[in-house]
Amino acid sequence: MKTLGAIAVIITGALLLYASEDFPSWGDPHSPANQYRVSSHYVQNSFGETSVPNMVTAILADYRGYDTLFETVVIFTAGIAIIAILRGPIDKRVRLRLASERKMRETNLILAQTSRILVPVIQLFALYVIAHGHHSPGGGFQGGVIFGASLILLALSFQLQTALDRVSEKKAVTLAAIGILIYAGIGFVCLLAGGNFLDYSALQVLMPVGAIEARSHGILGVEIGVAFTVAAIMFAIYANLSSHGRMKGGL
Amino acid sequence: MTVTEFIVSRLNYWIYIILMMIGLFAMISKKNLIKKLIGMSIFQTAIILFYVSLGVKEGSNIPILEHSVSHAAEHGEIIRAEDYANPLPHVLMLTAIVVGVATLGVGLAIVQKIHKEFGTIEEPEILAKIESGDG
Amino acid sequence: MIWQFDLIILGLLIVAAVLSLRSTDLLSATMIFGVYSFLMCLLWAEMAAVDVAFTEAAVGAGASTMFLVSTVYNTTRKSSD
Amino acid sequence: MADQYPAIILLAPLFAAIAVSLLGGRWGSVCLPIVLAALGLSLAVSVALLGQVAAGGEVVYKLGGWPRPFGIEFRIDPLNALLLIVVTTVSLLTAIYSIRAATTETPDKLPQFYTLFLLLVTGLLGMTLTGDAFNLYVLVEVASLTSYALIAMHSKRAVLASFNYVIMGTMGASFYLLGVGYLYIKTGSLNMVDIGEILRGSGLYGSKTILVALMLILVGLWIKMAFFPLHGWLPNAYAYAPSSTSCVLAPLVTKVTVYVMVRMMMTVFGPEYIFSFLEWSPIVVWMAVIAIVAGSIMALAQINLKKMLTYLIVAEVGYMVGGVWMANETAFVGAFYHVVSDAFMTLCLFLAAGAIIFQTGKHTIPEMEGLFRKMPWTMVGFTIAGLSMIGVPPTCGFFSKWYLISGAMEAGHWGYVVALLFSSLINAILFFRIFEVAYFPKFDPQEESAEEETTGRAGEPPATMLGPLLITAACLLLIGIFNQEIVTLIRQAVNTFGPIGFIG
Repeated sequence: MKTLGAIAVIITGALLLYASEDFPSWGDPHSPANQYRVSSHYVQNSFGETSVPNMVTAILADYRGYDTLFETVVIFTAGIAIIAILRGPIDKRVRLRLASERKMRETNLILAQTSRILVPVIQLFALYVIAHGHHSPGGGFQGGVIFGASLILLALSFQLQTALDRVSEKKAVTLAAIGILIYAGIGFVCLLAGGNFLDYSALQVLMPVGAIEARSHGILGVEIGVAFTVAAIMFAIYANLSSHGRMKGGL
Repeated sequence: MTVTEFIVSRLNYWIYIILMMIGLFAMISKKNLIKKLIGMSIFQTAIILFYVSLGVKEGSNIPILEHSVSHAAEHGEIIRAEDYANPLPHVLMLTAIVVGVATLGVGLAIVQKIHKEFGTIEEPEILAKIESGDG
Repeated sequence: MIWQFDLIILGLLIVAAVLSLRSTDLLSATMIFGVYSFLMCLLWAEMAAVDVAFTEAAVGAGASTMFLVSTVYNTTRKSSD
Repeated sequence: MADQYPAIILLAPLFAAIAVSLLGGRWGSVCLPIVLAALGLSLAVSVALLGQVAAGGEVVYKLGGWPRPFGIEFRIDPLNALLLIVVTTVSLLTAIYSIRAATTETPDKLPQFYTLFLLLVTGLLGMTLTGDAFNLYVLVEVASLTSYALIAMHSKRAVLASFNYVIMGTMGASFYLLGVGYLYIKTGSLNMVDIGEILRGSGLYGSKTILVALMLILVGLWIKMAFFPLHGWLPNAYAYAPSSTSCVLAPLVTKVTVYVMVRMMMTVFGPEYIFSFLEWSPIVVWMAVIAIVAGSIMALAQINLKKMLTYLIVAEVGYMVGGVWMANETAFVGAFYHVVSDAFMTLCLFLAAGAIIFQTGKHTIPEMEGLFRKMPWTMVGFTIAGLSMIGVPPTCGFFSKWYLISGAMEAGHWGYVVALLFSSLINAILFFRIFEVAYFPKFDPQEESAEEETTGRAGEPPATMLGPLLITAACLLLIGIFNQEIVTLIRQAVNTFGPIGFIG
């Protein structure tokens, strides 16, 4: 395998080096990628067309919102996939061993107190990141991961069960499905309101705002959907991977 | 163009190729399954590095409008494309990062199941177990 | 966009990638991989890709390292290569 | 509503997947009706869409209402309208088949199985529909992640196969992504039509970056479609997967990827660049010849039934790649007609193999003795599929080979003609070997009585398995009989490719 790998690497590397000779130099504002009408249209008009100052959010959730829908679906798929792969019938021996493991693990006092204070702050910050994605870096995805991380922190500093008591695996999958439902549902409402799928400007018939503001609100709506899915699935993946799919024990 | 300028204009592309080749080599030739997955992640992040590098503009700002600018834009001020980094590669790479972590998660779940079934995560040992009829 | 800074991070990235793949202890390989992700995130922040850097910080250095640690915990720490 | 058809085709399975994962945990019995209803709706709308496209030409659907280079769009021409019908039909038939198969193979994970199944179909439909190069990557990953999981859910051996698939599949998708990046750095656009126009318009044909972009995209897609030297992941992954999974993966994934390659070649790079400027056609056709021969020979070496079928897929991929790269219209028509017919042939073979394994628990060819007597209808379906693989006239396999061979003769590529005939010969040997074993049991009364005892469930499989099998077998005949209509549709699409069309 070593020689095969070396050959593949050398051939590919040589090809890529050969092509890189032809590239525009790094940081050139007039390279085709930076100058062509697609990119400059986004920079110049995204605020005017969606009223979102963060161009990345505007493109992510509106111009290329269909991509982001499937990005969310990818995360959801990964969650379901991991549950499907790791879940197996638990035989009797394992169940007995788990029962003996169940007696309370020693919880470190400093860890417990610190995370007791930290977790709500992290969650608040996550909500801020989700809601403030229009004006600053962040958005549904980043906020969702941070929210998921707060649950993971809870599971790490206490026990997996402590976190699962708050969000069980079934609840996590339900929340994740609801997240996609929010996203695709907003898109579908646009379709029913007379626009194309994910054309948020069609939402103006349902809201007392103009087409541009409707786009801005639509973006916020789908970001919330993304956050639901990502937060729930990040935690579900951690819970499954750390406990080998048994939802007991954990790290 | 001086030598330094030439190097700076190419450096990112070279480094991304090196990183990508490190990842590709690990994916093909490492025997440990977790190592293969780490190699896979390096491979993917190298591609993300390439995309981000191609959106850089000399002397540009982050692609978020400041309050004063967006206010001026409402009054018909034109936003210059050269002032802001190209936001499109950033959007694409957000998606790619997510896909990367999803693939990594599924890969790790499969590794755990392999460990449960075969008791090892070294590829030659697994193949030996399958050969000997244990698989 | 200070190229000297860029150069240092790029150099460290290669070092981190190689070390992570060469370490025979999977837990330290995972940790070095976390460092690699963090350096990547620094690089992107420096290249004005703030959203990407934010995501990489949360996902690459945070979540995927956590997933790797969980898997190492549930399988084995030793690696033959 | 008619202008929303493309969105509905995709949304039906997506919403159904959400519904199954929300409701499946509590009421397991609602899964199946939802799956069938969603796929049925998709199929009906696909048929309506094909009618629209055949009558009015290309349909463009702008997602989010954004015009061409700024937003993402669906582009539906006769080729992918046809493929949409194939994908929805195959998945619907497999869903019916899985009523019994899935409940025995993965009984405790049914909601997860159906969620992943629907998401896989969504991914494949999205790959077929989309007109955006980056969006294609996302949907390829949706389809791949679901396939990894569906394969890994099953037996011990399947898990390792699935891991190799993860590594190879990610490599392929990443190469594709990098290729799209190379196109982007030179053109600044992601929309396929737009990239094509820029490449033609601004004299980028000589660019090294575009050349390497083409190579990267082709290698990425070839890994995904298991084109011969890069086929390593396929045989084990499909052979050890549960039958309800392999029945949907084997017919669809490779064919949809072949279609993606066609779209990349024709819409993005353009026939002018690929066939006239680069002149790679002979090289790739020779690679296809090697793929056909190697796939057939490896199939000959197998005694495991499903594994043999997987190597036949490798050979069939060679047919299609060779036909597409032959650079003439007849061969292209043959290749795409083969995409349609091969999807059904593979489905029919895998359904039959799954039914045989389900009923008898036997995996190898020598163990198939006397099956004609025990499961006559199953074997009728298997025989029709086998004859179609060999290329016997009333079936669709004959017509696709006919077009491929006459195209190759027009192009003067005799190596491909010989490879095709050789592969047909091997198929004949393979399938007649099976027919012989299955039709004439060994003349040994002692062994036969022993056979009767060991066979647990003899007889025909349940109606939900036999029904799809026979419908598929009927489809093979129908596609063969109505070949003129399908070919007309394909020709209609071919006429829209580029200003010069094909040389040759």
